[in-house]
Amino acid sequence: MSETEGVTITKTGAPGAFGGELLTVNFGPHHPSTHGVLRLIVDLDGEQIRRVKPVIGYLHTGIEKQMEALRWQQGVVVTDRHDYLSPPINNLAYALAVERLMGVDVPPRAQVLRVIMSELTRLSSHLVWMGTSGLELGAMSMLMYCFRERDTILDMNEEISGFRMHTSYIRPGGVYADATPRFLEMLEGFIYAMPGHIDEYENLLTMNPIWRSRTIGIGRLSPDDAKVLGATGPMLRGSGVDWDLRKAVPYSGYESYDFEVATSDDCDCYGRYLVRIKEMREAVKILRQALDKLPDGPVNVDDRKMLPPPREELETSMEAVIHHFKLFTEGYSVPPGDVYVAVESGRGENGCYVVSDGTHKPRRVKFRAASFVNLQALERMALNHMVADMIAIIGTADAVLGDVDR
Amino acid sequence: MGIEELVESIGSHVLTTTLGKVVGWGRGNSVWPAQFGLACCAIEMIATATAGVDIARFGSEAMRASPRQSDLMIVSGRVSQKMAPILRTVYDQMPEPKWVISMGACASTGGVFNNYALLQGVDKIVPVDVYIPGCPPRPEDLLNALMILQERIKAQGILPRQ
Amino acid sequence: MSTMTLGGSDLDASWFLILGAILFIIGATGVLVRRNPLVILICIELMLNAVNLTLIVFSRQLQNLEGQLFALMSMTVAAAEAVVGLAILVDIFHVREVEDIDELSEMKG
Amino acid sequence: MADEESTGKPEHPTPLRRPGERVPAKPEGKRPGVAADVAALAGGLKTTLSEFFRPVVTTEYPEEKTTRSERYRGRHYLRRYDNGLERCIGCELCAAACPVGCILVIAAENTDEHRISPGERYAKTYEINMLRCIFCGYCEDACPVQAIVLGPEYELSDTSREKFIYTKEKLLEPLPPDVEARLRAPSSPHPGPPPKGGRGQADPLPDVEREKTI
Amino acid sequence: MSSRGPLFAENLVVERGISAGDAWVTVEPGNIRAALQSLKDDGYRLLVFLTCVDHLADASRKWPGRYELVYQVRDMESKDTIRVRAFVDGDPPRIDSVHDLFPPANWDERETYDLFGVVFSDHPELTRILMPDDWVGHPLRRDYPVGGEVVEFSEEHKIWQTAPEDA
Amino acid sequence: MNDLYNNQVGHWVIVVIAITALLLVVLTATAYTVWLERVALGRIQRRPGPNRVGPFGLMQLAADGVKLAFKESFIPADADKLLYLLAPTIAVGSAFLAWAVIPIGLWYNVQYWIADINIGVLLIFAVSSLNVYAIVVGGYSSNNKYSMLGGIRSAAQLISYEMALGLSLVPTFMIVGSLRLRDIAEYTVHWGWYNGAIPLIILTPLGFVIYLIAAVAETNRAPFDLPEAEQELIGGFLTEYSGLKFVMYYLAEYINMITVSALAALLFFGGWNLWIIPPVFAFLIKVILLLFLYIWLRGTFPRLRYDMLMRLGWKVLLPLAIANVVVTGVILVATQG
Amino acid sequence: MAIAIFLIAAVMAVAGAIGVVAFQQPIRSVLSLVVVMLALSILFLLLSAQFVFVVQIIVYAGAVMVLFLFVIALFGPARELAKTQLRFQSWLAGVFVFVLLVLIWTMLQGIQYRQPERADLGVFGTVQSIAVGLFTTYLYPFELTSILLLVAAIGAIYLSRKKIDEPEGGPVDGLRSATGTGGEPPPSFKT
Repeated sequence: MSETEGVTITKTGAPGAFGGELLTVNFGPHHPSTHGVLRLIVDLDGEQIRRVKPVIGYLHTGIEKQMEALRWQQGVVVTDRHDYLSPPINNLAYALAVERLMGVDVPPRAQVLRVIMSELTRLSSHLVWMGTSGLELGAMSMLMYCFRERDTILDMNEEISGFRMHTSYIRPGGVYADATPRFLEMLEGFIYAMPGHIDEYENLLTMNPIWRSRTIGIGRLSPDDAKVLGATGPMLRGSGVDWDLRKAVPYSGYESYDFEVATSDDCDCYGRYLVRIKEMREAVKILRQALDKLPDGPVNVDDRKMLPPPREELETSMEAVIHHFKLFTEGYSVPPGDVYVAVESGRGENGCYVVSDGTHKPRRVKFRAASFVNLQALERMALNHMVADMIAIIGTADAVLGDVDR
Repeated sequence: MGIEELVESIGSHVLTTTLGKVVGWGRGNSVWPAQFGLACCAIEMIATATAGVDIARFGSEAMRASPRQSDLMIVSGRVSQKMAPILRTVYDQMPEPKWVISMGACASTGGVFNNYALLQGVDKIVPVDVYIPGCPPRPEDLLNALMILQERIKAQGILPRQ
Repeated sequence: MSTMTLGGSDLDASWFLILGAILFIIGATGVLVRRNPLVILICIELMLNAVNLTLIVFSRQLQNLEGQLFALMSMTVAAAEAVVGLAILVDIFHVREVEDIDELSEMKG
Repeated sequence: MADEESTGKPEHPTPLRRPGERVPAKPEGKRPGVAADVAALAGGLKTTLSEFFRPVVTTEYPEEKTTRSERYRGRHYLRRYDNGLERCIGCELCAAACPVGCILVIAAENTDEHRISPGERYAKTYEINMLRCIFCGYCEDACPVQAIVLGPEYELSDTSREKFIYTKEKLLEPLPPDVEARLRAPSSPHPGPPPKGGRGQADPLPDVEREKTI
Repeated sequence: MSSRGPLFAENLVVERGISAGDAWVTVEPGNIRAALQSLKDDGYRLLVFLTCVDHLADASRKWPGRYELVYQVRDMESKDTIRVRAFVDGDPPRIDSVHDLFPPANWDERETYDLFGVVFSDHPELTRILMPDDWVGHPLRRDYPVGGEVVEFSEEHKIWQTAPEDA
Repeated sequence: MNDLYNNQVGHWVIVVIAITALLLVVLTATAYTVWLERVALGRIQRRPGPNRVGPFGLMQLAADGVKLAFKESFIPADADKLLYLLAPTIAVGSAFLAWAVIPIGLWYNVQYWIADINIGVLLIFAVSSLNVYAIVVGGYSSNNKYSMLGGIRSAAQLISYEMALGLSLVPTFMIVGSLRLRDIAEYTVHWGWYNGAIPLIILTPLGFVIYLIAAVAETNRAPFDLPEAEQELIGGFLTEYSGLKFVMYYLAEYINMITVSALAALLFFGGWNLWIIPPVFAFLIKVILLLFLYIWLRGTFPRLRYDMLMRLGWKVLLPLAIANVVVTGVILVATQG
Repeated sequence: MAIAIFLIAAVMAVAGAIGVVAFQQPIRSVLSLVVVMLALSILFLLLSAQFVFVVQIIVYAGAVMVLFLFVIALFGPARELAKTQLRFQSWLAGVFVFVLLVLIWTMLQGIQYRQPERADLGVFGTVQSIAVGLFTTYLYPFELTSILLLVAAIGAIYLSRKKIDEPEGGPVDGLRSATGTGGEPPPSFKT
């Protein structure tokens, strides 16, 4: 029957360990277990996986080509949409790259707002991960609880930027707009309530014997393997490697926050789960500090070549009007050169490699997608496990296919 | 008594009105979506099913994994050239009557990604009943579209779709 | 023809015996005619069932429980037979596809 | 093209398990006892049961709606001045700023007997393809006269593609009164970004349902 | 940038510099494996990414070749990163594969092949990864059109904002 | 036994009426069990569940039924058509058959049953074991690998847990000394000053726990819902079923759920005996609470993996059940001589 | 009433039995046999053998036949090839059937049954009476059957066991050669 549902099974003719033949099973690309539109070609020996070959590209959107067709400031809306679970972090990588090329520094208030948005995004990304992974392993209430808190975060996104998911909040030169008092109040309440919610998730999963037996020892990735395979983010930290770009190569003032890098020596799905739980707690901690230290001041660089003038100047100054027109018709141009900036997203190293040829459009923008690299480790992790474990393994790898395929 | 006689005796208007209303009511209030999440909108589609707005109130929480048991395909997200044939296959696998909601700018027109890789509008390969603009649309938007679709289904009754 | 009074009707043991015989014969025919080892096993089960029927009938006719007890034993034996027979077949099927029971007479795998 | 390069090599070079390597055994010694397991299961049940007795958080959508943020980027509106003249001067900045290209502006000259807008030119055609729009708000930022604004309305679904091409007549519909009032208020001239730098933009806080928001 | 390690001892470096704070070196395309091997021996064990830049009609400077291959490597102990560039030309452009030095390069090289048409010699499975197998052309080359469609409006018009004028 | 086959016409009339009534009652109860599940699951997740179709969403199931009835009836290509159509029928048939022997207390000392036979519980096991055919045959005949894998898995699961399920009840039978459900429900003790009915869960708590787990597995409910583990196997053996045939499977699942709940109420909670509450309500309350327990479990726990499920059945539940039998036997012999 | 029940069950049984032999697909044969068993179980109930009736369904229909079903589902629908049937075999079978039928008919003519032992039909065949029989008079054979079952179980497990006595790394290597993933892991892996 259906190719899509599933699944075509062919016999390879080779003998398996259980006396039967190896079967090549094709999961996806539209299959509930694959966390998006991922297709997997799996060689099975009985129920054991002998080889996994991910086939990607079913969500290839041409994002990098689209960036070349758009002007520098227009590109922000496209960066939102590749790793669609963490738009502000994508914005941040792009904004930092453009700012490095332009040689500008954003004001302190903008930096703190950027950190706040990054951490909120990390929380919402982990919440989506936990909800969907929980659902995939059958814990359906987790989805509801996690998305409930995610909705709160999205409400805050809407409050500060006007849109729920694709905020385009962090832009080269600063942020879209200052935080409203209501946003700060919502954030305050959120920081107060979130640890209790995390406790609730832990009540449901952390010590649950079913959850533990489905994740402990599953999808093991030794520290060496993780490093060799280029894994980053919770995949790497779940293997016990203490590596976090926020600590290693601090950006946006992360060096001034007091937080721990969550690692786990379990090296398996459970370890990655623990890392994410810990990261959520740390994110709340960072949010608390950021909110306390939020300085006053402007939220954008004072550079009329890069950002439009304030609206009230338009009525008075002819120069401002000219800048305004120029910026919105042809945009600003960035000095020639190339730069790579990496930030830590919920999935790992989310990098942005920008090449400018001095015009008002980028020559090349390459997004270094954490999911793309992490997904390559799937083969290593899934080997010799059972088919049913593949769900847990893909789930905890947390590959966002939009990020993989771009 | 054959079916023709039956229709004769109770009058064709009964079939098209009373029965039609009942069937339309049933179909309209029990729209089971197939999971066809593709990108950003898929996350908002999941959010629609969660406690925030709860699509279950409309009787549509049964997101069946198998297209055989679904009535509605919510194309949520960008449809790449590589995905398009698969989407069509899934659509073909759904039994009649079936409907399609094209959720979000990308599914409806390609949105910001006006380029080589994306299908510029899913209505090129499957007939779309309701379009939702937005990138991604709010969960309420999806419910609104579902309600528009429900009205359509109820009006359609037992008749085959046009 | 004395005692079988089932709800006052004149159904007697011969009816059951004839049914049992017919089932047994059909089963035996199956064993002879069919070539698929699995189906042959199934036919053997059919024959065993027919035998069980006669056991139960006589038990009722004679109002002696031993017939039922023996039927239970024979069911156990049938279950054991089926399990071992199937295990052997599965083992053979792993090596090759068997469509004809005569293929198994060759002493090679 | 790549075929000739790929012959004679192992098909997949990423590190696989070494030959003979099996699934690693589950780590020993970390297994909690049966009592702990039962306690964990009971804890989970207790959590869900306690949720059962708490009120639902759902917004009963068509009947009740949550309030939109002031910055919400929803349906577009073209504004008019109080005297009825259109604000739009046909400068096409919105169309130029739009990353999607979903705005079409064709300008025409104002004449004294046929005056549409205060400036020299006005938009003869102003169309937005709503289905392609991604609601990024760039048009609003770009407009020098605040003619185009993104309102708080979001229920825009419809049944055919043609209905999504919003013409000027449709876009010129009056804004929802509260938004219009806010835009006219001297303190907040613009629904988008407030003037840079100020923390205390004193906007009245709409009462939020605490239980839901937090 | 620390000019440490054998990379510089072996005189593989053609050119070096710093761009917006990032250290980079240029090597001959034939030496790419040797250069990356020596960097790896030196502790740069993580290949952050590998990609290609198409410098077709780029007036900002004189480029040695049309395709610039960029390898970003990182030392996770000292947190140093370094970017290795190699310029190649030709149709198809060719360079040696490094998938066995850095396993993550496997998919990266496939992606670069898919989108730029750069052929990596000795790559075990150089097939399209993102585009359908029967796709013609390499979309991220600058001479490949962005594609897409004219945005629908109620009347005909010729303005098409997102179409790039110079591809 | 003989009363079933006496030739009094009146008896048969009563039985036919009773069967019809029971069919209707069970069908309605099933529909509202589905409603209960959707609403209760919703409440566990802090959302209201269906509430827009009819008052409190009570008409939701009617809408679903109408819709599914008028859905295109689909038979996959190359499917074994006869078996494909037969399988859902087996499922519903075997599910309904179990209700032949389940007594319901209507009022004080007035019980209702179709067949009050001596081996009531065993008959329930017998017919529920036929459910395996519905699943395997459904999976096999769909000509889809998912369906078949789901079917085989599910059948193995059912067979494995049937053992534990059966053995978990043996202590109950030993204590009561009868397999007749009415006797078990009305089991009374004379302990000193106390004379009266006693829920057997007090006497065999372990038996109840094993029964509960095994029953959840037998009815293919979460967290043991592997046969239709959607995230792994699409819809298991149900993948290719649509329209009315799907309804039949769906119905069978919920009837089975009610059956095991009713059985648990009868076997472990004293059936219709509850303080001063009228029997029919007492019985209903017990069944509904047990159904809620099912939904609660589903809303809380992740799903087990297939091999863990088997291990739990064979290595934990079965030995425990046997030990329970032995211990009960020893205690009975010790106390009663 | 009893005659009606008997006739219905008998017709079901015979039809099922014919189905067992006549159907080409093994799975249909199995299901036909299940029909036979259910029909027979009804007859058992008619014959006051309640316990045997339940055991017939639980053990035979519910377990043994499911085993057959499993094997068939696992190994796919292997059809019989018509050519493998011997030509005179069915002919011989016909003769055999005829002879047997005649034999039984003649045997049943004027048969006299032994005088019954006058058991109490109220408790005849109940679980209790069967249990008394099994655990007193026939305890020895009962235990023997359990040993038989144990032996059968061990035998089945032995036959279908996982072949574990393979050289280390055997299956993985075997797989690699099959799917082309052969060879040593790349040098970079030896970290």
